[in-house]
Amino acid sequence: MSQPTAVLGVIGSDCHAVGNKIIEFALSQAGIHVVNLGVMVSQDEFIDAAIETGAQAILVSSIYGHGEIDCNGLRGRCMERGLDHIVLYVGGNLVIGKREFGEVEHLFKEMGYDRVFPPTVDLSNVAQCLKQDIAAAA
Amino acid sequence: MSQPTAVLGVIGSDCHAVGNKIIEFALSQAGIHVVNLGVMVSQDEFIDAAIETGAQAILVSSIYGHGEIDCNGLRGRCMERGLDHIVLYVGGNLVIGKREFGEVEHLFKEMGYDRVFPPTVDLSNVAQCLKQDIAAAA
Amino acid sequence: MEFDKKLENKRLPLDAFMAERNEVLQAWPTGQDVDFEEGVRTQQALPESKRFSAALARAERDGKTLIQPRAGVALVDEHIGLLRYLEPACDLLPTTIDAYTRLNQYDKAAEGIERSAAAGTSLLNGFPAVNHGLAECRRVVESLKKPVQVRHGTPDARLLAEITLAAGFSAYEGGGISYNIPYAKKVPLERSIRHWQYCDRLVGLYEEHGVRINREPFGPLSGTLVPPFVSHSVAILEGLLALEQGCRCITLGYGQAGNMVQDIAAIRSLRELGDEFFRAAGYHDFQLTTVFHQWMGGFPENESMAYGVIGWGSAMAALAGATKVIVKTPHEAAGIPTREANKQGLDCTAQVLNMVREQGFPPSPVVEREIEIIKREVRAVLAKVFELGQGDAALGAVRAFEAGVLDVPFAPAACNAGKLMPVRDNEGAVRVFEPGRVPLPADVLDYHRERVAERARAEGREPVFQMVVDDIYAISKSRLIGRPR
Amino acid sequence: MEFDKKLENKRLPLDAFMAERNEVLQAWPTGQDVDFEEGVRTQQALPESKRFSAALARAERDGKTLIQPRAGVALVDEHIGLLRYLEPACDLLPTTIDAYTRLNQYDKAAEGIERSAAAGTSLLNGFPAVNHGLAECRRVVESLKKPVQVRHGTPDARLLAEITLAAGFSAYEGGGISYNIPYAKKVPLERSIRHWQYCDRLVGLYEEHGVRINREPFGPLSGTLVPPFVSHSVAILEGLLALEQGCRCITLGYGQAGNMVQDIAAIRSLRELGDEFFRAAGYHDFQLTTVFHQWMGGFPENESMAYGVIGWGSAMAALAGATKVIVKTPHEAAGIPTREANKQGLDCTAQVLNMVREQGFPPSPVVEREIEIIKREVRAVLAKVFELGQGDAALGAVRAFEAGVLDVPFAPAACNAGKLMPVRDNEGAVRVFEPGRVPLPADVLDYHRERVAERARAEGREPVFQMVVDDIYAISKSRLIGRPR
Ligand code: B12
Ligand code: B12
Repeated sequence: MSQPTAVLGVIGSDCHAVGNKIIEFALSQAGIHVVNLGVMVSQDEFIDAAIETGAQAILVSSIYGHGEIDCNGLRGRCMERGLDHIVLYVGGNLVIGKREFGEVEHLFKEMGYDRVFPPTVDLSNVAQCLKQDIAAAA
Repeated sequence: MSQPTAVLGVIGSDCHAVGNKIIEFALSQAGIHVVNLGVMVSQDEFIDAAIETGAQAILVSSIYGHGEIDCNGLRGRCMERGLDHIVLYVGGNLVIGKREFGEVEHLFKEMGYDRVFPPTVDLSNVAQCLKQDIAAAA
Repeated sequence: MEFDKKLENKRLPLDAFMAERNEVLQAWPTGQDVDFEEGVRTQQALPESKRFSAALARAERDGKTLIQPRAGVALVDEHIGLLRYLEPACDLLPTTIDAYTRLNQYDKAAEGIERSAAAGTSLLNGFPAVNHGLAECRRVVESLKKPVQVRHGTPDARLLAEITLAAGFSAYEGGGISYNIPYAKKVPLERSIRHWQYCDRLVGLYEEHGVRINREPFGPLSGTLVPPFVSHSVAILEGLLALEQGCRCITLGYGQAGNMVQDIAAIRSLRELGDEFFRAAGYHDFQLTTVFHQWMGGFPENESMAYGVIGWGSAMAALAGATKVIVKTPHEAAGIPTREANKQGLDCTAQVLNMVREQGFPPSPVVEREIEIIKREVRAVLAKVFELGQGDAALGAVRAFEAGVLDVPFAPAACNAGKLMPVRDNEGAVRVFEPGRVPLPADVLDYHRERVAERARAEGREPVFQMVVDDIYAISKSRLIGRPR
Repeated sequence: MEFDKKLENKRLPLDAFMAERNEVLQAWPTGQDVDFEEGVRTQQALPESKRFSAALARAERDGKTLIQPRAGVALVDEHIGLLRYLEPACDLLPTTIDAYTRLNQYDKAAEGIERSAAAGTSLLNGFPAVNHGLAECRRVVESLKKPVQVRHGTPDARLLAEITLAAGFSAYEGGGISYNIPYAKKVPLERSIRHWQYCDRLVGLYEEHGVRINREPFGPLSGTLVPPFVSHSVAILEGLLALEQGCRCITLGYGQAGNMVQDIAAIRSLRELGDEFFRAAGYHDFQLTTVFHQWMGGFPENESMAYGVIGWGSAMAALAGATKVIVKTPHEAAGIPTREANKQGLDCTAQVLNMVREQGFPPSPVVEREIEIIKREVRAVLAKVFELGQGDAALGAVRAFEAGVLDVPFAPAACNAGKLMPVRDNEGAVRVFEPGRVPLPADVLDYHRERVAERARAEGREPVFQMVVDDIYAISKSRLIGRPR
């Protein structure tokens, strides 16, 4: 199989740049081709980049707390734009305040994300999952 | 009314001496005659001293956590020895562990203590109460 | 609107300011309610106890470090409730603005307000002051007994300033550099500096009407391994820009690095450098104070460990002699704190400050050396900035970022070079491992390299990016230095 | 039993020790199970990872400060559960003994065990090791992976030592002075010293059989405004007494005062003085380490504030370079901590240690001066002790307490003069305000008085007992120094 490609970015009006740079570094090291859009990325920018680069996955970060608002609807727009099987991950400090991760995971899975990650996730595990999920979706 | 007299001490096998010295200082300053037995005082020593000095009150400290065991039965013994109207106060870290003060207060009132104090009590208030309670009991 | 004239560090002429002001106040309907004269009266009616500048002056005089939280929620009554809850546990109050408002997305903020009202809990990460408008903002100030500051991260904060200052907020955080580089992606630096000249000019106008508003450049920048000289250079430039517009009460800020000697040297050098540069530029009549931010990078998730970070930061704020300290909470790693968690951070901080406050940090040649190094770094960088700007601080700042002379690590802004790479040395001080195009004196750079090499030797590995990554995670993983395991 | 011979600091002869031992083991039925040879085998079978002395040696080598909690409950399985819960969060484990056992009231301890079993929760303030006996104590050690120490406060700790050391505990806290003066009321000092010579001789016997048991005099004494020289003098005397009986692994302790300079100087001087006095007495083959106790006086009730106290203490332990730190918990002011609260104290401490550990405290003349003062104080006091004892440390200690030459503030023991009155100076260091009959050098005493007078001037009041009372409450009321309000 050729090198998997993933689009990466921090959604909405979120300026948190540090985690983004580290995710790019870690996934690249794990052999994933990362198209990094950086911070403050709109839903359409994610989709445009995925179409343009033929990415098999979109990795959304939301750190600043507006995740509930910003992340909603991305799965639907992906479908509309023909990205029927694209793998969607989301991670970060997804909601306002300290909440049970189980609840948060449920909320974002309902929105159509395949996997939901807390800030403390180990990125080498993420790379593993991503390769498997991409292979499974293909 | 003549100067009220109170017997003071730390009950049981308890060695905590600092609070005891401060209570003596504070109550004396407030005009109470304090007979201080210091630390490691048995129930009988409290009663003996009260009888000997004609004290109107016994102030029991328990700091080290064995208060539930050590303080039990003092009211009964006072009655047996003829101290029918003596004012009984107890204060300190009365039980093992951090517990709702309301609960602790109830427990020690059930044992026959007239007033129950947490470690954070303001000693000038205690002096006030003590004078009133002694006057009321007379 | 774009500007006719080239950017320069010169006081905005009143007529141009007034013309611009009309536009600013039309950007969102709530702008219409703002009346400057009324704002001055509101400010003048504030009791001394609610004036930020007065509280800072008192603290300086008494050698006290004041405590300030961050706090802001979507709805006004909830926001007032939150601040009232925190008020007894702190000296200075904040109003932290939400991220939509920071980017002038008032329509999205409106949506956030609605959804928050419906959900019965704040779905915004701050208080959308512009949407709530003048009267509601005034209600916030009126409901409180202590001075309140606007804390945000807004490249174009003109309307926000108009509304909140007219409402009686007596301190305003930010600056054209510090609220762009870490907070924005595509805002040109000329533009944010120019917009902040407006804010500073507004504060200057209040000053001219007898109302002192405190101005605080945002010290910590990206909050992540920022070497002191980088943030000091930015802070001093923003101080100069503010002074030129007539601001007189300046608080320079710094985010804790974690190494004691470096942090103490940083606050001391910041104060002395501020004084030095402001006077050299011809300003003499100013009130200068400092603020120490408890660790601004990633926190440990374990709340007891977070308390450890907060405690250590509090001790440094007191030992360094900062005028105020901005406090983190045990919820930091997780999300916006509950009011209870917020108060917990304040209580922990107060205890440490109260235990440390009266203790002087004993004189030490090691601290003196660190102060000297920071001063030489800042002087070298700022000399180049002025050279590039042909003597002009505003122009110099823009050109220095273009040239990579000013360079903030891990910042999202496109106008930031991102070539400078910091890393901790063997004692945890933040050093420069790759200077990019930042013009540090050769011997100072050698010193940095030697300190980093010492650590590299101790760890038996090269100072590559993995070491930086390890340092970024370190504190959240209960370490100061990201050693290999 | 009383002793035929006059007390002296001489190794107990084996036959006398053995005769006494028969009596000791009969004091409570569980004593019968103890067999020394089997104890040696149990100890020898311990893996390196469970040996206290080995952990201390490693820490010294690596410049690390180890973390140890206090913990003990009434029932064995609950106690094991508690220690297992804490084990991952600390380096060294304790078994804190209940107060009845400490006073050899094994019948009361038995009642406490019964009532605890009935109540389903511990009604004792520690683990009654003697009542549980050898096999159960061994089960405790066997259930754990890290070294375990007995921590108590027992004037006559002979039977406790026999049982716990035979069970595999590899460290034993206490001493004839430090476990009498703060912990007892009417126990003559001769007697407790003599009983501790027994404990030390037992440890010495293990040492002679190739088993190193760590011995730790209890540093903090009454935990309340104890000037460093007072606790240092006691610690060094107990070190000398232990060495004479054949102990070789000594940890000298100190309880945090709260002033940074004084605390750092205290740990440094303690180590150096220990070395100085032990060598001067002719001992050369010993392993010396230090322990720093986080604030041992009254804590704030507010848990966040307690975290502040814990954090500041942790920082001092690391900066002072103590070999280990004994940790408090956010429940300190209230009562015996839950296991969760106990772990919270450890986590907070670990975070601070890990952030501070690699930082050296910068050299400073002020710290050096404080070290010199403490050294001169201790030398003056111990010179007088030896003079009174005609060269004998044991006899000297007894006579020095009689004479008020050794004097511990706020101690309950009748044999303690209680004339020395400490108070904080204007920076929070603990100074002597009324020396009683403690023979400090005149210029040192002047120094103390001048520092106290400086504070008195700052507060506009005389240094009377109210000032001391204010200092006792200060930390629990969120201050280091008890200023008038
Ligand atoms: C540094 C920082 C800042 C810096 C950011 C500088 C910059 N441009 O990068 C500054 C000071 C500018 C800042 C600003 C703000 N911040 Co901030 N900030 C932090 C802080 C302290 C550390 C973030 C960080 O860099 N961590 C280190 C990196 C390595 O970790 P990370 O960001 O979590 O990313 C990792 C994981 O989340 C995960 N991950 C992330 N995304 C994804 C996606 C996938 C698919 C996967 C698998 C994994 C994954 O992997 C990443 C790498 O390990 C956090 C709190 C914390 N974590 O301790 C708050 C925090 C994120 N900030 C917060 C907020 C609210 C703000 C502000 C809105 C101000 C405010 N109201 O307080 C503004 C943002 C304005 C805006 N427009 O975005 C909140 C978010 C609250 C919430 N979610 O409830 C936090 C949690 C603090 C708090 N407790 O209140 N912040
Ligand atoms: C200093 C101290 C010690 C010193 C005591 C030195 C001495 N001889 O005095 C040392 C280190 C020796 C010590 C030993 C022990 N201690 Co201790 N100690 C403390 C500590 C830190 C401070 C106590 C103090 O001096 N406070 C200052 C004074 C001014 O306050 P106070 O004692 O509370 O007294 C005031 C009030 O309680 C009140 N008050 C008290 N009695 C009364 C009575 C009346 C009528 C009224 C109105 C008011 C009143 O007024 C006093 C003056 O303001 C406390 C925890 C804390 N408070 O932070 C633990 C603490 C009291 N100790 C505790 C324990 C368990 C012990 C030990 C058993 C060891 C162990 N297992 O940990 C041994 C005791 C052995 C024995 N035989 O008694 C526990 C008690 C636990 C519980 N109740 O659940 C505490 C709470 C710590 C804890 N959280 O575990 N201790």
